[in-house]
Amino acid sequence: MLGLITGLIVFPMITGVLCLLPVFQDDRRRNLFTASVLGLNFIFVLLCFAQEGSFDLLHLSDHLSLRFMFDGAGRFFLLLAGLMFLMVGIYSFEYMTHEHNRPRFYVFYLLTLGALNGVCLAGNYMTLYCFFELMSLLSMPLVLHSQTEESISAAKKYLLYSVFGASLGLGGFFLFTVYGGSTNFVTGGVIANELHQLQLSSELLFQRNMLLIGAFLAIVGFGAKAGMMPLHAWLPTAHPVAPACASAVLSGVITKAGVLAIMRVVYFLYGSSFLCSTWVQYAWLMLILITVLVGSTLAYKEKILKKRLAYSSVSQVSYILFGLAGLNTWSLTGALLHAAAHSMIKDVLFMGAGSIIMHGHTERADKIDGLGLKMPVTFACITVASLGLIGIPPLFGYISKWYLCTGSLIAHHNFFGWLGPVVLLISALLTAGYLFTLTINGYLKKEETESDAHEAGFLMLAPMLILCTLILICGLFPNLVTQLIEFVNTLA
Amino acid sequence: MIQLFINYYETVAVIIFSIGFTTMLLNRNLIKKIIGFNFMDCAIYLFLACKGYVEGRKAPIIIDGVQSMEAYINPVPSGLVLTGIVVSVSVTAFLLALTIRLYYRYHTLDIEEIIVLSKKEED
Amino acid sequence: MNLVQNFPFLSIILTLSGGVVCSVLKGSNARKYCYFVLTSVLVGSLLTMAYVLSTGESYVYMMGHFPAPWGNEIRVGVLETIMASLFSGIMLLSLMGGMHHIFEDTEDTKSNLYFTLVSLLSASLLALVYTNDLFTGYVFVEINTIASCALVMIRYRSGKALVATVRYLFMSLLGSGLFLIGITILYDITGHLLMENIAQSVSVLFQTGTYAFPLSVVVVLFSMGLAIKSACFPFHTWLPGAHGNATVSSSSILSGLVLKGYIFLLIKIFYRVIGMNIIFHERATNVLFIFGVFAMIIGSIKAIQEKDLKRMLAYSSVAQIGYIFLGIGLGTEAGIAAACLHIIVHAITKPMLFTACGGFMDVSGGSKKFSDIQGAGLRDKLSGIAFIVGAMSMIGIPFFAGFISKVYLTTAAIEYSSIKTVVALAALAISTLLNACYYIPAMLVLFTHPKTEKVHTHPRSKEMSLSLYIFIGLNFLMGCFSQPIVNAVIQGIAMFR
Amino acid sequence: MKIREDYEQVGWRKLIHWVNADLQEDYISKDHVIHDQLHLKENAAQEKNKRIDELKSSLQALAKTHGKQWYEKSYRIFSIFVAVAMIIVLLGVVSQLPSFGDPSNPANNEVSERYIESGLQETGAVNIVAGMILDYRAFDTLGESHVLFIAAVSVLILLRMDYGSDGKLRKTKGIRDEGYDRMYEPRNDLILQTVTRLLFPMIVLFGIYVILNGHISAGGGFSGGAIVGAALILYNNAFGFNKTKRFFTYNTFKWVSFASLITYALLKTYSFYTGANHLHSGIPLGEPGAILSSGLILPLNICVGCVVACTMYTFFTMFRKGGM
Amino acid sequence: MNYLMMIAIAFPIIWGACLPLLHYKEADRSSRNKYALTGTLITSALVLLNVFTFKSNAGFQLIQLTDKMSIVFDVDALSCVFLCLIAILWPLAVLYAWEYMHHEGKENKFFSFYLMTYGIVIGLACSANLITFYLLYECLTFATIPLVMHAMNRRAIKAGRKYFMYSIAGAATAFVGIMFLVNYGTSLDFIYGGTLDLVKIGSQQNLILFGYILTFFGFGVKAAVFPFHGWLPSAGVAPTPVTALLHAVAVVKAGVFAIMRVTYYSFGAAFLSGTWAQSIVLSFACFTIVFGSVCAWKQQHLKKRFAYSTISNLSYILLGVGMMNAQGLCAGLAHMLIHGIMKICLFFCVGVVMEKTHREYVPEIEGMGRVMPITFGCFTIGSLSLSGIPLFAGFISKAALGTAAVSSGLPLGLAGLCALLISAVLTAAYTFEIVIKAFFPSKGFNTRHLREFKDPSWQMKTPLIVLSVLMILIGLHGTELMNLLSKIAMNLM
Repeated sequence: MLGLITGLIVFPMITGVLCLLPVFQDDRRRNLFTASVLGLNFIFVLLCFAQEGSFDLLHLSDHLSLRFMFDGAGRFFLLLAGLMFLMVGIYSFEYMTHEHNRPRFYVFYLLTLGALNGVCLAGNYMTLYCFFELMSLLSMPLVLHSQTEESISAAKKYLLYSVFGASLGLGGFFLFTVYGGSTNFVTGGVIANELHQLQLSSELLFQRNMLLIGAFLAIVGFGAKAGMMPLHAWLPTAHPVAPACASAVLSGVITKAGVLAIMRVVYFLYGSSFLCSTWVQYAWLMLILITVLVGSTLAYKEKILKKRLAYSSVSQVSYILFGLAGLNTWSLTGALLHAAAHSMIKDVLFMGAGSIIMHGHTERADKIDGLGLKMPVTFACITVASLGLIGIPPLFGYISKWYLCTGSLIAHHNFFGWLGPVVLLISALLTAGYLFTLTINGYLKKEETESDAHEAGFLMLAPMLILCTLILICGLFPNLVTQLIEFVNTLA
Repeated sequence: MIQLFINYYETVAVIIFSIGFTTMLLNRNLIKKIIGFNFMDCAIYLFLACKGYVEGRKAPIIIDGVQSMEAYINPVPSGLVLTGIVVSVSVTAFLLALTIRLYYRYHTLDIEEIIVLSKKEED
Repeated sequence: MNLVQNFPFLSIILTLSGGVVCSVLKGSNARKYCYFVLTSVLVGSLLTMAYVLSTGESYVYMMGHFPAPWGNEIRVGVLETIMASLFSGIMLLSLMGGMHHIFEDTEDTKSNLYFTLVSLLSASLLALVYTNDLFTGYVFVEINTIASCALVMIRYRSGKALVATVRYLFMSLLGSGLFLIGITILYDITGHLLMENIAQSVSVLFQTGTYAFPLSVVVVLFSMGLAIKSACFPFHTWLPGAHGNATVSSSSILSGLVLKGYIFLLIKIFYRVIGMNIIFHERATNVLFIFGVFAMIIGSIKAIQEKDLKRMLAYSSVAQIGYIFLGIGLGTEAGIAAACLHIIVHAITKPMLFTACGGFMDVSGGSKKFSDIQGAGLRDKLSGIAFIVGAMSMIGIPFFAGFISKVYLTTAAIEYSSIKTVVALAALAISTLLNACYYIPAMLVLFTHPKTEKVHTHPRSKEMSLSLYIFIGLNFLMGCFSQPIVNAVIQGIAMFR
Repeated sequence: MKIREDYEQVGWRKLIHWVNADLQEDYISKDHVIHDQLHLKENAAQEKNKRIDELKSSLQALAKTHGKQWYEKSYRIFSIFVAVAMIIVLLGVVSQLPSFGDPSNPANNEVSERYIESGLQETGAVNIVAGMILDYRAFDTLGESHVLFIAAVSVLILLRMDYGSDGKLRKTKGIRDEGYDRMYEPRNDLILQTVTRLLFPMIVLFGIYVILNGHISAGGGFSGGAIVGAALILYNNAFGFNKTKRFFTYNTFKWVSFASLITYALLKTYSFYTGANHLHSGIPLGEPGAILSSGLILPLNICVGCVVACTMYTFFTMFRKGGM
Repeated sequence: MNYLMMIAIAFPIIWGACLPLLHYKEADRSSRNKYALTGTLITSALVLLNVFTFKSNAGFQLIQLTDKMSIVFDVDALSCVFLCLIAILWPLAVLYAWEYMHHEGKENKFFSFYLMTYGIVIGLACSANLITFYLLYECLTFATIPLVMHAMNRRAIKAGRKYFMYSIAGAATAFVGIMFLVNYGTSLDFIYGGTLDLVKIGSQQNLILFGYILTFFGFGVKAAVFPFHGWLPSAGVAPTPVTALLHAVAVVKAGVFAIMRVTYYSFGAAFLSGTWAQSIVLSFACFTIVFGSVCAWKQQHLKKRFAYSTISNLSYILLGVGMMNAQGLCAGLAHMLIHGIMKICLFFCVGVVMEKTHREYVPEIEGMGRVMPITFGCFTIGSLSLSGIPLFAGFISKAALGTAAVSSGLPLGLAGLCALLISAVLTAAYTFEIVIKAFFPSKGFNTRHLREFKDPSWQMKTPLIVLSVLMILIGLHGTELMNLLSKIAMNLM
């Protein structure tokens, strides 16, 4: 058990630091080294599928300790993260050629991977909070990599938003330790198992209210990372300035860490039965629906390509949260499916955007007319990904949306039951609006100015193609993924 | 009110006392202040002297062996007045000496002016 | 009658005749004789104090063959002997402290007259402390007034001293005028001049309610008269000029002792003649309390604005008198004990500050301005240390004398527990801060190196160093081992009735 | 380029930018430009303070002169108010005091009764007041004569012309030289001199008579001394300082007052000491009415007489010339 | 044992006093530095010996002032915590001061007062009753004045005077508060649970609470509570060892220690909990926390920024103390210790920057991270710990404070929690702003004029490294520390 933990968390961190050594100044040798590390990490992820159980690594103080746990949710997100980091890693070898001080990028790239693995494996609230903070700290240099004025201030803003979110989470942690008891994650929720009589008795009303406030704080806090409404403002500023591979990882995987954190808190601490049909759930649902709408409308209006994708990931991640907020098995499976789908699709889209910027020499969405002819493969992948995202049946996106809608209709929390699917459909239309324009402009429009745009290199195209095929496969045979997440019915 | 007319000595003494007190306070001229002081003291001694007087009795010098209480007035106030007068004399002498000294130096008797001159003189 | 019991009377006669003897002696012989007189009075009072403490109750000394209401009488208790020994001791030390200044300021032919004034002044102070008869009190108040005005006037070469003397004399005469008319009215309604008899008849009058209005007017006259003489707040305008421009030893004696003599007489009249319950009924203590609070605040504020070290110390005396009147204003026994304690503490500290100021004037060309005495503390180390000790004790830092009296004042205020407590506590806190506001900058000026190097005009005389050492010793003694003195004062107050 | 103060303002605007989610630019700084900007700002602030101080001092000067007139008027009104208030209060007191001349006043109690009834026996003095001030309440009178003495001393300090230790006259500002006193009056005025030659012995004799008979009839040391003093002053006026210097100089004053006061004190100490310690003081009272009667009162009267006479004369000479 | 304690107090004062007498000249600076360091090390050894062999109520009476008041010294559990803090940090500060004071001048005066302050602070920690405490509290002000006014230029004297006026005003108000205890308390000694005799108080409960509030704001001046915090930023003008040690550790912690003593050992937490006095204390603490952080974020001068951060962190401790229960006290003690270490490390880094590059303003330290890696490395660790990131010391005390605040159940407790969180974010803001600016200079930034700056000599580096390691160690192994402190807070030691 300890070996796997070191392998997953400590190994990427150490190798990350090693990248600074002079021996890795040469690009080729360093790319090989990072590729091997990412591969190893993916193998470790596969290994830990055989593991089960949890243990305490270190006792910080009487009720604070570093605890790690291997369970279904953790494994699922580990796999997701490992896969995405590998793909984007390969993509970045070629993309980073036109960026400066590359070793520093890869140092923080691997460190972030280590922290992310830590978040997935966290066994209690404190460890989750610790790695959550480390991840936001280590991913901040990725954002300010280009070191322009905007990137530095965007990085500062990103850092402060996530630290504020984390501190709200810490507030939730304090409330929980005082009123809830031990913060170790237990499937089905600590409160739900031990203190079920809480919902009934009146004189414990004060304690119940405190716990509800704690839950809401944690949700809004960790929601910051997932781009939920009140603290979403950092995403549209941070992603455009970061290099494409960084923003791919950021919106594709690190937002999913936020989702995981909320899932841990809601399902493994409080328990869905405790939070079901309380004001916390309704407020949460309201926030999600607003984010979905706002995200897609802003994305529709946005001209800069990367900013548009950033807004779209704001709204798509709220889809996943909508599933979490449903508090029943159906919507939970929908959420996890959509998490997988969205990370794959968003990575493809960002990689496509990266290659357009690098080889198409344009950042704006309205200036890519006719590029499709020059860069056919990139635009093909983009079209496949956008179709998946909108939810066209054969692709992966459709199944998750279907689960989400059915889950919310079944649970029908008063008027949210029907309002949720309506909002999802409207935003799906908007998504179509802002994604199809890319493919249409790319392919059908003629290019006014003669530009020396050319197709991206093999290293950039390979990961996009692999991911597109994955989207297709999962779309066709969804039960591959649902087997991975059958731990869900133990939770809700 | 009638009592005021019965003790008319004390009334007069008190009025002179207040006038003396205020001239001493009010006036800017040193000599007038000293006069005010003497007013005040004489008024007090008048007040004190008439305290001892008893109707129809004579001064307390024993004449032909008569030593009964009813024959003579109360000797204590007159003793005190005697002491008081000497005090006023000596204080007035001291005040006048000071006034002469100040006049030689500042050639004015107005205390406010003297103060201003002494402040200017020093810096 | 034990021999020791005669010492108080003998000390008064000795000092009186000492004055007369000094007038005929030469300057330096007069100095020696005056030292002899003061030391013998000090030793006498200490012995009497020991005797009275041993017997534990005060005794009455009949002057002449006839008992009290007819002849004169002095009453000797623990508190009186403490005050007597304090006054004579501090007088001796102040004289030693400012000796070479006296000979510089006065003419050669007239320096012996200075010692006449000093011994007569000490005689009047002793008489004020011991007397048990109001009119004797008035006579010695008059001696005190003339002697203290003469002490200020001794530097008649400087115009400012003359002006200050005139203003001081006129204000004092106003005070004694009111005091005398108070005695007369009191004599008229009670028929007695002796304190015990007056007390009995006043209590009878108070019960029956006859002469109620004259009685309250008498109380007002006494308190206003003695307040004017002891420079209480509204009537303090003469004090800075007088104490600021007198010679060093005169200002020490004036601010250390003369003001306290009158306050002690006021305490005696309030406590013994009229009785605290009547005073309480007459609200006189509230008036004094308010005057005290104002004195503390405004005295310190004026001291902050002063540019001249001596005038600053004079204004600080106004503030300290405010502390004492605050103690009396509380009206309780603890309040009066705290007031007496503060009398002792201020008598120890202020003369030391004035002597130190004299030392600074020596080393900075005789000027008192802050601009001239910069760095004087470094040039004359002992005066510097004395000034620091004095300042610390005035601010009320533990280990120094000031702290003890502040402690007892505050506890007295807290025990009183009415609106007065809050006002008293606020006043104490604010005035401590204000004290710091003018003592600390003064110390900063004294201890920063001056721009131009000052000529060292006068090697410090041995007498002055001795007096400064004794003063500092006294301050620490009072600061650290004050318990016996405090017990004696409380016992004295209890016996004072 | 933004200097530090702008940067601070930007800091707050950052808060607002976060709401609408876009932040154009941040602080741009090149190496040392900020450093001197900050110090520039500091000394600008110093100049401003200096100007404020000048303004304030001129304002105070203006207020002072204006304040003077206002102070004058208010002082006058205030003192009239004090006078009226005092009169009203004291009249109120007088109206409640025991009535004048009424035998049953509290003052006529056992104290004055003993003075009158047994005064003759105890002090031997026919004049009870003299007996009271020189025997019963002798301590007051002791203090009394010292008040006179201290007044004389202070007048001496103030007005006496200062002779340096080498005997030469030290010129002090304002005190005129010896001859000035005769500027306006004729010297050796014949009428005055002849009248003085006749009257001087009479007055001195009368003065001595009053002093000696102090305990028998009205009078006593103080009044007798005043008369002798007046005689001396008359003599000086008539014959000038050179003549009076023959028998009365500063030394005589010094030693006469010293001798009389010391004897006074010694006599009284003896009588107080014996009284306090209940010893029998063997001073004969003599039979009342005779000159040598009533124990110590006679010698005390003589001493007081001498002191008063010398002091009166000294006052006159000091005011007249500042020297004997 | 009690003689040992007396030696520990007297030794540094004598050692410091006779330093100027040895007339070290400019040339043999190293021998004077060694002299000072040996003195400090011996004292620290004595203090630690004292702490580990202490058995309480073996008091040592120096002088009997009056019947109720006497100067008594006695080491008890609470003073051990404070003693350990100063015993560890003082030698580091002296070592740091070796090189720093080289360009400040007047080192004799500096080191002598530095050592004397050490003795006085030890005395303060071990004083057994309120009067000794008040006396040493005043001496502390006097001993620190020359240190604050070290540079003797106009600004230093102004700052010194301001500091002095604030302290004297605070001491005066505290004195008045103490007098309530003299009158209404059974004795002035520090006994856990307070020494008020409730019989005598009877109805005047509000008067006593008024007294407590006076004492709180009196000692609060030194603990930089909101209305009286003015002196701390302006005292930044003093040399860094002074600001680091005194205004981050000794003087301000003395203020907080005083409030702990008064609240738990004189007035008694039981008497105060639930009263309006407690709500005043808590509301002021919460406001100062937020106020301090906001001012720090807005402030551009490096030292002033961390001075404001000290103001807000001190109110963290006051928040813990204000809970009036053992858990609150334990959290307060933890934060006192940990904040002392964090803040002194940050001040040292700022000191190195100011001494080496003579730059004082935040915008001017662009790109220095690469040139001075060790300094800014320790600075990053310090800032991480200050903003309460887990695995660093700051998180432990923040967690303890948070749980204490919430578990007290008071509405103000929750307000305290919000203040804690907001100030954590603001701390992150103003510390990481410096870290980002140092390590990631903006694109067009030329680093030619930074070439001549480099890391300081070993004397300055060792304290930094030692402190950073200490922070990480406590961060990882906080359990024993927290158990020890909670036992002390429950008065079981």
